[in-house]
Amino acid sequence: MPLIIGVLAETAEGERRFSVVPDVVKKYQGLGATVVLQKGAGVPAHFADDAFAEVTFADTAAEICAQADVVFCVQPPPAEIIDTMKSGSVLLGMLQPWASAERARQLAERQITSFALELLPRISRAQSMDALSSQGAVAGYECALIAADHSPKFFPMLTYAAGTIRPAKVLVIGCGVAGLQAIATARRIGAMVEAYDVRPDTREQVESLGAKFVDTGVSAAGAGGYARELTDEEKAKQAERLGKAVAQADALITTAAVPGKRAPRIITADMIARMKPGAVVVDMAAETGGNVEGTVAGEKVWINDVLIIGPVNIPSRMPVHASEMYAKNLFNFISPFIKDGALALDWEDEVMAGACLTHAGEVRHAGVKQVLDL
Amino acid sequence: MPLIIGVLAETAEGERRFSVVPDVVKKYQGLGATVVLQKGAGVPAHFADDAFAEVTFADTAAEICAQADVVFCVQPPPAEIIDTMKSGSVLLGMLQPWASAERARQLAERQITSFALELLPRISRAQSMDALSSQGAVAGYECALIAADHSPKFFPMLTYAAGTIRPAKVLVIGCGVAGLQAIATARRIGAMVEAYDVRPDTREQVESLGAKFVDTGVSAAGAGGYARELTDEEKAKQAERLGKAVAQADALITTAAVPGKRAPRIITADMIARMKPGAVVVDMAAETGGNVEGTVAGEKVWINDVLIIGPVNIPSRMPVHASEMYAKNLFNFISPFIKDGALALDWEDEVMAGACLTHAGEVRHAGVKQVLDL
Amino acid sequence: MEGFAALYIFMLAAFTGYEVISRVPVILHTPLMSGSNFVHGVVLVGAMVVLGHADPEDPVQLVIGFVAVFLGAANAAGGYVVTERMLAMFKGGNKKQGSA
Amino acid sequence: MEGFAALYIFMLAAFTGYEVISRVPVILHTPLMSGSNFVHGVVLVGAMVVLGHADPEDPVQLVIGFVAVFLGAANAAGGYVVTERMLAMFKGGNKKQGSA
Amino acid sequence: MANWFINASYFVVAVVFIIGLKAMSSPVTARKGIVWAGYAMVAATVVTFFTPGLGNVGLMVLAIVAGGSVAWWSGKTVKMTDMPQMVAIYNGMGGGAAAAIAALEFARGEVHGPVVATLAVAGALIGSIAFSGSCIAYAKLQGIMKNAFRLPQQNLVNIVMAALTALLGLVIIISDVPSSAMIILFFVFALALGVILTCPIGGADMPVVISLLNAFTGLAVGLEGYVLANPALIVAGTVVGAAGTLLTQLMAKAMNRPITNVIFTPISGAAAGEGEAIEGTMKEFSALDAASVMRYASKVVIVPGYGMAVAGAQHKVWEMAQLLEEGGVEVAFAIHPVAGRMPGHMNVLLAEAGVPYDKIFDLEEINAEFPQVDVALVIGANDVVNPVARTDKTSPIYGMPILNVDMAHNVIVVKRGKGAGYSGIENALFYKDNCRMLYGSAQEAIGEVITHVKALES
Amino acid sequence: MANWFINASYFVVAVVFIIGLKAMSSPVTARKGIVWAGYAMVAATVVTFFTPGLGNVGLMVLAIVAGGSVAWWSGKTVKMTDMPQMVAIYNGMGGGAAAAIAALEFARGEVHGPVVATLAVAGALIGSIAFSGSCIAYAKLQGIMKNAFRLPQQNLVNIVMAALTALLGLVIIISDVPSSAMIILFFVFALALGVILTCPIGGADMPVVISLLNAFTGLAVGLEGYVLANPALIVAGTVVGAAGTLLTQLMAKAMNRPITNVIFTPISGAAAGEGEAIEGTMKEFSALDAASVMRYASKVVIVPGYGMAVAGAQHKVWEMAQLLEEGGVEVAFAIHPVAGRMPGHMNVLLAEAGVPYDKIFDLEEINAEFPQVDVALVIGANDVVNPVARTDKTSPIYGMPILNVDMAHNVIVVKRGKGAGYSGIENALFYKDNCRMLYGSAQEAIGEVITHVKALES
Ligand SMILES: NC(=O)c1ccc[n+]([C@@H]2O[C@H](COP(=O)([O-])OP(=O)(O)OC[C@H]3O[C@@H](n4cnc5c(N)ncnc54)[C@H](OP(=O)(O)O)[C@@H]3O)[C@@H](O)[C@H]2O)c1
Ligand SMILES: NC(=O)c1ccc[n+]([C@@H]2O[C@H](COP(=O)([O-])OP(=O)(O)OC[C@H]3O[C@@H](n4cnc5c(N)ncnc54)[C@H](OP(=O)(O)O)[C@@H]3O)[C@@H](O)[C@H]2O)c1
Ligand SMILES: NC(=O)c1ccc[n+]([C@@H]2O[C@H](COP(=O)([O-])OP(=O)(O)OC[C@H]3O[C@@H](n4cnc5c(N)ncnc54)[C@H](O)[C@@H]3O)[C@@H](O)[C@H]2O)c1
Ligand SMILES: NC(=O)c1ccc[n+]([C@@H]2O[C@H](COP(=O)([O-])OP(=O)(O)OC[C@H]3O[C@@H](n4cnc5c(N)ncnc54)[C@H](O)[C@@H]3O)[C@@H](O)[C@H]2O)c1
Repeated sequence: MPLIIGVLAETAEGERRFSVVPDVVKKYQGLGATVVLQKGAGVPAHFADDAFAEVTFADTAAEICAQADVVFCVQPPPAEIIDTMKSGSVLLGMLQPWASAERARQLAERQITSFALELLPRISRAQSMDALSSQGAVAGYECALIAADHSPKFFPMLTYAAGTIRPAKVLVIGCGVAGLQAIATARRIGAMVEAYDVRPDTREQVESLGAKFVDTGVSAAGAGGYARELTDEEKAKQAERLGKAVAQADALITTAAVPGKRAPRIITADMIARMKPGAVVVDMAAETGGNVEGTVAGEKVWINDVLIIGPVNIPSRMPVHASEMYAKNLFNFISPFIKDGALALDWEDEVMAGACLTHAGEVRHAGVKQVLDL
Repeated sequence: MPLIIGVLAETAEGERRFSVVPDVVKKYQGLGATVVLQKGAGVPAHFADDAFAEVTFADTAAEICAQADVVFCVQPPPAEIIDTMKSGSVLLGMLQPWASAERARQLAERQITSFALELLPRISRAQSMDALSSQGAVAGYECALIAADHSPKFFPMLTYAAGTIRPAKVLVIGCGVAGLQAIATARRIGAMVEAYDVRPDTREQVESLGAKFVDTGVSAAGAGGYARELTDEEKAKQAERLGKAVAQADALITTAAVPGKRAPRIITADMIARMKPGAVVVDMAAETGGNVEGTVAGEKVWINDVLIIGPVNIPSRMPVHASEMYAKNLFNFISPFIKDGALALDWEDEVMAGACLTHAGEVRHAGVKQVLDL
Repeated sequence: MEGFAALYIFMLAAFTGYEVISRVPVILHTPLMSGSNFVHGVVLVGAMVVLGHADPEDPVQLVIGFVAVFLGAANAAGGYVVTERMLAMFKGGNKKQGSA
Repeated sequence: MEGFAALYIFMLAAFTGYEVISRVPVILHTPLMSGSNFVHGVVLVGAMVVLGHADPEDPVQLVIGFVAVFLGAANAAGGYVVTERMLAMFKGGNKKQGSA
Repeated sequence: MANWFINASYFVVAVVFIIGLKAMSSPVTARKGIVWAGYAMVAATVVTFFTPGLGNVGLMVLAIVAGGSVAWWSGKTVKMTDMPQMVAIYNGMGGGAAAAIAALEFARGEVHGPVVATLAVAGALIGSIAFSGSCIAYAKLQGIMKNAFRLPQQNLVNIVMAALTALLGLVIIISDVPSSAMIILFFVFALALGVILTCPIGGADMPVVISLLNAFTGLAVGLEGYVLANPALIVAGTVVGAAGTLLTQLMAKAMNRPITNVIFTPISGAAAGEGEAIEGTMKEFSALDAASVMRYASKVVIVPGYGMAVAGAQHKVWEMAQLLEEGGVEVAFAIHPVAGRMPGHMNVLLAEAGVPYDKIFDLEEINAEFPQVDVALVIGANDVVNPVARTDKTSPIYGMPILNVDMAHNVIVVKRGKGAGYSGIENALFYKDNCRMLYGSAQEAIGEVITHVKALES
Repeated sequence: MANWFINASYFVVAVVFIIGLKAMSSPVTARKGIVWAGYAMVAATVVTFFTPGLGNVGLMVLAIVAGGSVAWWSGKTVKMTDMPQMVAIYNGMGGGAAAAIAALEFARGEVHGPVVATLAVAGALIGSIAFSGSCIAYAKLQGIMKNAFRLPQQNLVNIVMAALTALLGLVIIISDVPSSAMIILFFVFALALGVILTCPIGGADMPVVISLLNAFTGLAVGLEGYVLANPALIVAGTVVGAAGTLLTQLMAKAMNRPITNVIFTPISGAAAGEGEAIEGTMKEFSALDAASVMRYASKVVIVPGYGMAVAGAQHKVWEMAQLLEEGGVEVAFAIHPVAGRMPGHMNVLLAEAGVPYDKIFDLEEINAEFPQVDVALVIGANDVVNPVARTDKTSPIYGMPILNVDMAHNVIVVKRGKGAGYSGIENALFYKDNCRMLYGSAQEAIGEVITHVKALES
């Protein structure tokens, strides 16, 4: 019997992405697997059921879980759905491993082999599976558009019959994947972009996109391409230098994050108070606590005359391409282990092993175990 | 006694623009005029009262009208406010001359000299006063952003670790001031842009922005830089050729207009039905009836899997710069006639005379008179 | 100025040779080498003159003269053919096919 | 080849002159004209030679010779000074002040 | 031995002259070139004193010191703007010297055989023309002679005079011992020929004429070199003759005046001194000229217009600007409020090309600066730089503020042809004295300019 | 009269040769150049038959027909790849002819006076070296002679041989009537000298050596021209001698091998035929080389990487691509999925530069094409073109798909120096045989390439 891949409809509110797209489904079929989709699950991402050829449709998630050897999701499925999964089956998605000890325990208990793409080792070979990067790119692009759309000013310079409008100043904080994309997009639209990150090697990267780097004299390079947390003293220094840049900005986009941790609070209420009337702040970290004091996740709040936007689940604003990218990430992750229509995991593979959350009844990932105290 | 310029707060719903900005107020003062503002009137455009130096504030519109020799507005003030204006005073703004015979009659009866910027002759010298152009530029830019923001796809091409996303196709219909700006903005963001207009000389202009022109073989060049209305046969031909381009577009932006008329209906429900799932339509002409069948002014409607957005009062989405541009247009219009702190209109001036709606008790503009049957 | 005339000719010819081919692109190095190889095939003319004045009775002279003319002719003919073939590659083919 | 030597020198010198200044920018037209004006100031040498061999008893010859040398010297000296002054403008001043 | 040494020295001198001339054809080495040539000249002069049997040394030294110091002093003190006439007069002196050499050789009866005689006569003729022609050129440029002066039937007169002079020359060549009268007559005619050839030529063409006379002198010197069997003269003279001829062509081309036009149908530029020329003509410019003028300017302002957009030339324009900046030129972009066909048209394009915002100025910011600008480069703009907007009340663009490029020292306009702008009216700018047209689609035209700017660097 | 006519013809021939050579130095006119020179050669040959007192005409015609037809036929039929050795051998023949002329003049006892004797001996020496050296070069390139062959103390042997030969030459010059034995010995030594000088030189340096020998032949011909008082030989020979010398320098520079290195410390390139060179070296390339190789390619694929972003070179790169396309070259851009430092990094930059989307291909679309690509131009990319990702399991980038630029015919890599990429590892590509490094920041390096591509057009 061939491998059955089951794809769940997303249940989280506002989630519009889907874990497969028609082209990728064809590839799975090419590898000899059977694909079972939940009915209408692709619709929020603008993939109607009839866009998928030769797949089986199931009415409920439970129906899928009952038969699937491998289950795909975008966000972690609710506990009651996990409960319906076959023991020994594989769950693959962005499982938010740091968020819930309960879920990890449940997955382990039910003998589910679960892979969380957030845990993927960031080595060269794994880049094509890196959902954090792909979704980060979507988010960065969207944040720049949100900022431009909400700004009461033009981003580009514009000379018109009665005068000249100077280009807007955009400040981007956090120059990871999303931050860089936001820089590039804001620059494209025509803004003058400044950017800041604690990791010093981002300077060259920022400059390679034609933006200016704000130098605060604080460095926080951590291991594995991530940033470490800053000391209080460093934070103060950073805050002071940043304050100036913030006060000049017409739009501020913050994307700073420390993996597995609450987002660093970088922009204080005081800094916001010094911003120009009509300035716009887009806080991409709103979901994990926000880089900006006063951000409310999922809402737009006015503080004085400054608009603070705390968008959540940003990639869902662009579901077609976000889904396509995500689906390819999943495919690149799992396909090397699908041989002749059967799944053959290789625990020697550092990427696969590294992304494993639970297997054979135990929580495998050391970092998660430690943080969640398992 | 010096000339008193009164600036009204806007009362129309969603109107956030303001007819003066601090810099321009200073210029009026430099010409010897006194400026009276309605309290808090600049706030929606992010100009707090204290941003204006040395101006008088009045609590109500009536208070302003009672003293002002010249009254500025963005949208035409309500009838009851017009009633409070001094006889012989001047009203200047975008008075929507074609919209209401009543208002024209009222202005004439009250012996108000009113200038509607929509009537401005489109000659070289008048370009710096042309509010239709300046506000059109704002609208075009915003429409492109709205389309990008609402599209479930990336506009630019993007090669990422797991594949390549092809650039979105954007189709712009109507290549006047706003259409060209939309083309430029969409191109900047990275889309492949096609455009169409009935006026054949727009082809070169479209191409000068790096976009492609959709050739339908229909020409509708009219007098004075405006377009004439099309015959039914022409419309059919246009529709057929356009249909193809529409079906391929990921985003469609329509800006076609015929001055003083209802917006031409260019995109039929049938064309919309053939669009891709997830396609986005931004109909800039929504306010005047829409270029797209199914547009609802001020709303977003889904037809099948196509989102049709009918934004209204688009320049108000960007009030800071829209106000700045508008304020400068007004200034360029009226300042030549302010001498030594007094107003001296020159009826020999073709621009001024051409923009005049009512004067000395009569409706002056021949075109308006004819259309409104006055 | 007798001897000096020769020297001047030498100097000026050297200058001319040098100037004439300065700024030659790499791609032409080999063809140009071949072309100049052909040009010194004019040694044939000298060879003809000496053979023409060789003592018809002296076989040594005739042999040397024959060799000289033979070599000179080969230089000229071979140099031409080879250069011509190399340069045929530049036969317009690759030139502007339409300006941007 | 006697007469021809002169012809060859003439031909080669002409070639050299032509090649040497091909591709000269407009901005140098005037200085270069002035510079070549200086170079033909070498006529002074010829003038000296003829004056040197003029009959010291014949005032006509002396006068013509004197004029020749005078003019030649003026050509040389004036040509030099003027050219030098023009070219002083190019004294590095405007060169790369920092590469992009 | 002395002879050998002198000849060897002359040889070296000739080589150095050639190298020096070569060096002078690039801005970078030009100065070295003249210095080398200077040393060579001194060496040649000193060596010549060792010529066996040289007499009249005192007189010679006197002549050298007198001629040299007068010229040196005048060359040093003259104003920079008066340079051209100085070049002319020094050149004329060279021609005069060559003619004098021939005269003296005839006087000494040292000219033997038809070949040498022909060379001597030719040298004398050309040298004389160079001498008298240069004197006229000097007089005109110095303002001593005001008007271009045209005889009735000028061209016919020229031909007749030339024929007569040639005839005289021929007589001298064939007569074994020509009479002094004949020789004097010949020189008179030759000098007169120079005068009447140069008289009708207008001030604007003078540089070309001077260059031509310079080539003449070179040739004359070369010819006299043959007469004297002096290789230094032969080589230096011929090289200058050839180089000067090429240079004359280049200059004529740069001014868009075929060389025959200069001599036979002169424009009476001198007339411009009196009646103010209101109309003017459109003057063409080559890409090389544009490149040179901008490369050695200190401030260039670029004014883009709709034509740049149509040509899609923005990337090229910015590349050119960067090249100029690398060369130390200050470059700014001036955007007119309504350049192009939509608000911000130029902004979009310049941003696309990557022009940084701080190089872009609007009309109000930059208009006052134009009088200090060396070159205003107008690329496909038309209406927005049309001065009639300031002056002509009847014009449809009257009252529109324009970029005052006409106030810059030089204006270069890039456009495809005589096409009008959006408003469809003629542009008075194009006819101004300080304006030059660089025809071509902006993309290609600027591309060519780039090539030349680069060539100027190397 | 016949003499005068012949001399005049020679004069014209010399002029045409010079013009032809000049034409040959530009790709556009090169073909015309050789054709002109060909006509001149025929004219010179024909005219020579009219030399007064010319005997042995039958033998002469026979020699011409024999030599000419053998060479013509072999030149026509040889494979394109064997061209270099043909150039070598024809050149050698020219040198041989010059030497033979000298030999015959000595045999006829026609060499009089120390100056002429010196010239004749010098010509004979240089011609002989050119002859035997060219034969060796031919043998090596043709594969007849496999190994570079080095004597112990090669340089010393060279010097001793050269000294001996020179000594013999001196003896001939001073002895009034040199003995035949002496002359034969001299030629034997001269020929041997050519052999031992050329033997140790490796295959890679051969083009430079051939060019040098070519200049030698030119010089020899020029010298024999003096002996025969034949100006056509003098001028053509000298011009070629000078041009060939310059050309040799240019070639040596293009190969980054100082000319002295070529002769005195040869790289034994021939050895590469045996043991497979696994390591290889990084070979530098000049901007001019890169320009030429790309300009005459039919397909170029550009691979941008993070370095292009750092340098901000995108506009220049696109400009270069456009220039190449104008020249008829097909240009594509290949973007690796993770080139740069963020998804779409290269897209953003290329879009900024205005590269149209249809010229941009991703890895999957283009990887199969590289074997058909003439030139892959890698600009500031490193990891994404590192073949170890395919082969070395221990490498941190193992398993990452890469752009297979190493499969293109030629690879040119633009980077500043030896800097590693993001992953910090060495790149095996740079050491491959078909890879050349163009060092410099991308902006400047590509700028230079552009200059040269343009120069190739004009
Ligand atoms: N900015 C706005 O919002 C707006 C809107 C509507 C109208 N306008 C009007 O548009 C005009 C703008 O002025 P402008 O100076 O920018 O443009 P313009 O006056 O229209 O002149 C454009 C010039 O560019 C030249 N040109 C066209 N294609 C070219 C090419 N490929 N290469 C080189 N040159 C080319 C044309 O001459 P050749 O044919 O000889 O080459 C033409 O004279 C004003 O009159 C303004 O009132 C502006
Ligand atoms: N795309 C993504 O999303 C992403 C994100 C994170 C990491 N990465 C990693 O980044 C790497 C991308 O590979 P890549 O090939 O684009 O870049 P790369 O491997 O980082 O190599 C860049 C090369 O450019 C050269 N360079 C730097 N500045 C230059 C300049 N001004 N001019 C010319 N050359 C210059 C450097 O050599 P010199 O110093 O010698 O000049 C260096 O070798 C991959 O390893 C990928 O895994 C990608
Ligand atoms: N090896 C690979 O191939 C690979 C793959 C993907 C990403 N990466 C690297 O990892 C980096 C981080 O990736 P990410 O986008 O997922 O990061 P992230 O989302 O975890 O963090 C976003 C950014 O916030 C910054 N940040 C954290 N604290 C901050 C503070 N207090 N102030 C300012 N900035 C702060 C971080 O430095 C980081 O750049 C990327 O830039 C990339 O270079 C490498
Ligand atoms: N003289 C001046 O200096 C000056 C000043 C401002 C504008 N203008 C010109 O006037 C033109 C129009 O200005 P606008 O933006 O106010 O126009 P608009 O808003 O009235 O119309 C927008 C566009 O819709 C097009 N259109 C009308 N019917 C159409 C149909 N059925 N199908 C497709 N397109 C249709 C029109 O051709 C026009 O281009 C501008 O392009 C500009 O060139 C000139």
